[in-house]
Amino acid sequence: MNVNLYPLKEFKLPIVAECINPDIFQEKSLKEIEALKVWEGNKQKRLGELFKVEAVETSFEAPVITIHGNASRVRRIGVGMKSGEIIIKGDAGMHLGEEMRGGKITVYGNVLGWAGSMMKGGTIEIYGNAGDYLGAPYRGSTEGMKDGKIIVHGNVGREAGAHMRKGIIKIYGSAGQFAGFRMKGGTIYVQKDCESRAGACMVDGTIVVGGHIESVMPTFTIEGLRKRVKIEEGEIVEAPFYLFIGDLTENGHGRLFIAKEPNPHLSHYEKFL
Amino acid sequence: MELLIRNGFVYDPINGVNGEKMDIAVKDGKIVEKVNERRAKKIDATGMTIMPGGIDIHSHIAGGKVNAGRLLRPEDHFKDVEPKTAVTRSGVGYSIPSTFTTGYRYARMGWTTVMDPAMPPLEAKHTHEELSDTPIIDKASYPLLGDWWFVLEYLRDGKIEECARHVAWMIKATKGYAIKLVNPGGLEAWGFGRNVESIDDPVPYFGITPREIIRGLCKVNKLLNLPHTIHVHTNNLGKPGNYVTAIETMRCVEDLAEDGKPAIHITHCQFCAFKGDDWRTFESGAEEIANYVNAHSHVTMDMGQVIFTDTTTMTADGPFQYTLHMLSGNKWTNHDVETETSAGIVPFHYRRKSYVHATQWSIGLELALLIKDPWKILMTTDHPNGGPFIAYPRIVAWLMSRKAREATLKRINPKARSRSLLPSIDRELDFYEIAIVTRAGQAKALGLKNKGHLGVGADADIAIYNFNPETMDPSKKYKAVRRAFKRAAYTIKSGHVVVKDGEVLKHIDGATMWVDVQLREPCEIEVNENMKRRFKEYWTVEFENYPVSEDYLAVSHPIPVKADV
Amino acid sequence: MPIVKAVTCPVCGSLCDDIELTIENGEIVKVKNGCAMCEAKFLSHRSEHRIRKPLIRKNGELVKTTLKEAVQRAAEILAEANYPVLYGWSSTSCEAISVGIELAEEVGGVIDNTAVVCHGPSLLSVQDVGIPSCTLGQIRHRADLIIYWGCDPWSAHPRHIERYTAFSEGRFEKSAWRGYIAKIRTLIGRKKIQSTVRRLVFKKPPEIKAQLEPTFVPSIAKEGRKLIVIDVRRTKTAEMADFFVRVEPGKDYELLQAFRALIRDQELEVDSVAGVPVGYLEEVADAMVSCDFGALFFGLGLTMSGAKLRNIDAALSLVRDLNMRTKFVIMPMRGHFNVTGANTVFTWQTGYPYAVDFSLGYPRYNPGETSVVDVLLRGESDAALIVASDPVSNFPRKAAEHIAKNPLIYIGPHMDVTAQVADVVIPSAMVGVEASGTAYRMDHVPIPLKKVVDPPRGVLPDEEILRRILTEVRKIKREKAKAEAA
Amino acid sequence: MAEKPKLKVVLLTGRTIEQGVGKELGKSTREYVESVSVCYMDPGDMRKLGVKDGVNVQVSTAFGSVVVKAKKSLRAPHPGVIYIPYGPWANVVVDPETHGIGMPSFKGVPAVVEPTDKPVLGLEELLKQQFGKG
Repeated sequence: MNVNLYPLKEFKLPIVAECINPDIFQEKSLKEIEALKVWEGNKQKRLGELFKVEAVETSFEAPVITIHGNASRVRRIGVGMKSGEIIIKGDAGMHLGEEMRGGKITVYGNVLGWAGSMMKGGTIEIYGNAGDYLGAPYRGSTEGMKDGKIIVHGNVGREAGAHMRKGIIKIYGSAGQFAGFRMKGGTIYVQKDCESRAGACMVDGTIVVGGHIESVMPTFTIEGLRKRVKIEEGEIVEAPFYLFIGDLTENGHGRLFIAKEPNPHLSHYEKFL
Repeated sequence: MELLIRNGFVYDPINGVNGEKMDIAVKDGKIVEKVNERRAKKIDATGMTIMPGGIDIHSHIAGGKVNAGRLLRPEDHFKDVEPKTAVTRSGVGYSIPSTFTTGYRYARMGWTTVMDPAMPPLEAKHTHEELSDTPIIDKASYPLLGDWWFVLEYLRDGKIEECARHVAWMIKATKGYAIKLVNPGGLEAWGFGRNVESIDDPVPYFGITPREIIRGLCKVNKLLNLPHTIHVHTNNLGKPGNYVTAIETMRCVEDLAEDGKPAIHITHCQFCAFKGDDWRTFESGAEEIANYVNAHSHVTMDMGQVIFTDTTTMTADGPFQYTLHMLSGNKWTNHDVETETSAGIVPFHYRRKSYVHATQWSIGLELALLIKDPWKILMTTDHPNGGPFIAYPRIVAWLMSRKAREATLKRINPKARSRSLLPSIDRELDFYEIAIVTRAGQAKALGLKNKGHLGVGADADIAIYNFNPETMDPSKKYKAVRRAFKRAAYTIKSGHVVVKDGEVLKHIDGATMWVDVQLREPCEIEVNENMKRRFKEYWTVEFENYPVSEDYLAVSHPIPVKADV
Repeated sequence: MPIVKAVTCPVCGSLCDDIELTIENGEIVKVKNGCAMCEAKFLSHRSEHRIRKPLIRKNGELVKTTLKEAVQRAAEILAEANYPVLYGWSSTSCEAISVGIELAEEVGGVIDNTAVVCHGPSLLSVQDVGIPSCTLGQIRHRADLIIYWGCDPWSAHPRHIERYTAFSEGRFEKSAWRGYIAKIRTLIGRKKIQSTVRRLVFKKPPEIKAQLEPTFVPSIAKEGRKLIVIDVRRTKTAEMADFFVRVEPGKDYELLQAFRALIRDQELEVDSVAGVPVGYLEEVADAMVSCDFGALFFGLGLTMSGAKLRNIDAALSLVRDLNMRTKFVIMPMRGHFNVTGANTVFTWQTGYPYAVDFSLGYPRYNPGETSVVDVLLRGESDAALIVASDPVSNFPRKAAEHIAKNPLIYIGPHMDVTAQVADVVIPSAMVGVEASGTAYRMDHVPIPLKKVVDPPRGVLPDEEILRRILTEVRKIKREKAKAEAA
Repeated sequence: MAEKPKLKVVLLTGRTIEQGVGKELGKSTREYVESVSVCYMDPGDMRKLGVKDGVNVQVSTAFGSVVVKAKKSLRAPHPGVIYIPYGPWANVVVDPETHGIGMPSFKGVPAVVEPTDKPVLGLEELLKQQFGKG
């Protein structure tokens, strides 16, 4: 059974709706789904009080949940989901797909902070922009993204992929400061520009910046020039890249590829090659 | 209010009651001979186990260090939450629960008295503010005095009586309960990033050794007639080979013991029962410690049992915590307190598959089982250092059941398993002995006269567990033991039924106990004049802003003690 | 005239507790030992700008009302709210904060303290790295190297240097005051000569550029305590220092990370970092590793600019790393006198130091999500209670706008900016002057606050006002539950 | 009329001792208002703009625009950096973005300074203008 959700109003208060999750919807009747508990501000409500819930019988095993409309106030959609699919035709709120293990989430709008936080598997694809802390762990935790894939077609905020261990984050727009902060493994690709401090305190892993970067941390050392960089199977960027290694402060050996052409201000590093 | 608990199997070791079926009567918060049967509220405890409320001699539940630990670890709390109910406040849990949650969780297990073992005197108000916010349970705290400049200076100059008078002042000023020593001398050295290596290694700039501090404060303790002995966290804690230091520490006060009475409490002994030269050759020193303790009567100790889980280590032993930070690479908080002490905090995960951690787990149980007299070795996890206190039901099961130990042994590091002494130990504690290591022995070691037993006149702090010792064998049904201790059928605190079937029914305040030391001659003014003069030199607060006034204690329970000085 | 001694000054996080007040006819007439801010605060209790009567907004105007009505209205606003914010708390007592948290829990609101816009980022980084720190006396007794980074204690914590650091007298380290006096004398002399030369010879102002790019690196080597200041401007504190490093605005993170690399004996492939020649950095790095006990104090210059919380991450990591070489501690320069206390009480009751959201019935914490400025910027809250703070004068306009738009309750002693746009205004006693309580110094030492004079007639302490609101809220909720049941 | 000169700068906000004393005296005191409706500038920058000590300038950022009094900085040289003490005037022009951590950007906001004939608003006028309340 597939489920369509239509917001019944423009939400003003924060909505916490962990129940919007294919694993939870599975094998539930329409009535049961409508009765699922959500929070609107400090009041507990039923899902059916906030959304018009529509069920479509299908032959597929794993359900597809589609939200039609603006869900930018709706937090924790798809938290911990293991299978199935969520499609959001509009914006989505914070903590989308946090600790997700499998399945797919697609958003045809913008997403606020902590999307894919502490993700362990599955795919999140965002056609708009994503907020801060994309794929990053909860406060105080070092449990970064362990696996899975996040694709953002717009821009992202600060600290994308912080503490990342495995998996891939592809950003086809620009990234804010501290992309790949304290990263330990995996790959972050920023196709366009990147604010400064990319890879700060990284220990291992790969960051690729295809556009302009304000500056490279002084605690990175230049390793060489590369003609191309492989992002993942089937995606290779053919362009000259500087390769930096760091972060020295953490005795790290992370790889930071910076496209040469958009960054003439880094040419002084070439004297070390 | 009157209460009659009927027909349970009662374990009350202080009064020699061993599983007898009897009724217990409660009136106005005390155990009484009998109550008016018609008027009294009745609890049917048929087929249940009854013990005095649990006591914890060493559990870090309040104060600057604990709170710095809470602050450090949002990732520890965010998945373990306690929503507000009609009667309880909300909070967060796991290894360093918020204050309300701490009180409720102890009560749910049937524990009613908890001693916070490390209070930096300068920050004593903080400890008491938190204790006052810790509901249900009674509590007290031990001021850290082993590195206090006054103590170091007086003991160096051989002025024991002078030292005793200042300690007396300090215990009153901080509303403390016992003298706590942590890595004596080492914390002062840590002020400049150093440590002491043995009990005879001089403290930099002070011309005194840890041995002299331990002996000196042991004498002071005796002069003041404090209810508990000195409470010692040994030098070299957490280092391979340190069982030698632990034995030397116990030995150095042998001659100060009187009539077979305890003179020293070695706390979380598991952490100072390490044999070997380094982490590679690391092994258990439990047997050596147990042999010593079995042959001597001047020592009590507690386990400091390790649990395989993620927890937060915290002690006043700043240099040890730094070592742990370097070993684990985990985040590290340090907080040194001027003229007094230090503290360190490091999150830590004890893993079954780690040789060292698994051996530590074994050491704690070996100590508890090899030391023959249960009055000498009390159950603790040194919460949260060995693991959070909510693991007590599991430890009770390990102590009562060989089968439970084997089940865990099977899953630990193979090298640790093969070297563990546990497979060679058949001993299984019975409920009587469990009542000693979790209640009666704790009360006796602490000198708490009205707690840890169910005799007439005792505080009506009672735990009722849904386990029938007549029909069930704890050795086999260890999981049922665990369940019973996890959620007490009833917890009664000061005569109030506060927990039923593991649910908190009532939020009441517990009392804060402190020792009101009364010196033979009222020479307090002299002490104060002396203090005032040195106050400006030593501390950065004014003399009159230093002491904890009684209104910081939600319920103040002073225990008057007459000193011999 | 009665003199009250050992009074704690309720202004900044230094919490000096040696103030002597002279009281005459129930008023403070003289303040001894305090700084200019301390004096201003103690003398302001009789200021004409005090609020003396509760106010309530009717037809767009604030009009006088009774305390009972104001409390009732405040309780109604909070009880009806679906997502209220309760903000402030850093300039009141721990006892009042405690009641505030209970109230927030009862009404399912977001409670936040002013740390969020001062050292909140520091706390976030402490949660990632930890913090090697100590009490201030430890620094007084032992520190031979003191660094102030992105803070200007001379302006914000005027007695900090004299009481706790470079100019204090400790057991193992002596005050550097005399050396400073000598230095100032020569400096003044040199300045006089320079300005005379300028006036007589050049008749034009000197080239600034020359001062910005010195060709040689002065040495810090000296006996006794050393004071280093790192800032974007040459502050008053910087003028006192033995060594001043001027960092480009927003580039502190690079500088901190460069120090971390240098103290690990790693080489940098750049000539300068954040506008500072590497030679300068090496000089400071040498001083750091060669001291016996170093102390790094940092302020909002680090938390508010550039990398924000990650500046602190780097500073904490730097100090942590330095402990491999020597003893080193670090401490945030906390602004409000009890912001540390607010963090402390929040933490023991809820597990988290600020930005706690009770809307789901238990504490949740995620600054950026549950922090007050963000809640306001997203326009989520539907009511606000402000205690002992003035967000309308401290928050960016857009955030302040949302507070002003919704029902707003203000509790405080003065007619602050927030009070002027509030809907319910309840005057309160000045904590530490007219009401007692407890506050925590920036190093977490709890110090009692004294009540030295009476508040204006009918004016209650925050704690009592909050308790009355809480009681009223519970009454409203009980009645509502009864009505619903019926 | 000739185009008035403009200067691109970085705006910092922060504490000053005057603001500290002012806030303790009370937010509606003259001392407070005068201590926070000012903008400390590098003397070189002031010459470039042709403004003298005590003259009104308009500070504009992507978030708003406010008129304050220019003051010669005692902490100079800091060319290209202006400093407005914390307060309602500074708030009009600071960057509210918190970058997901709760802390707005109070320091290091790109700004433009220019001389102006407009007056510095009083506190009440400013509140009316910004919030329509007060």
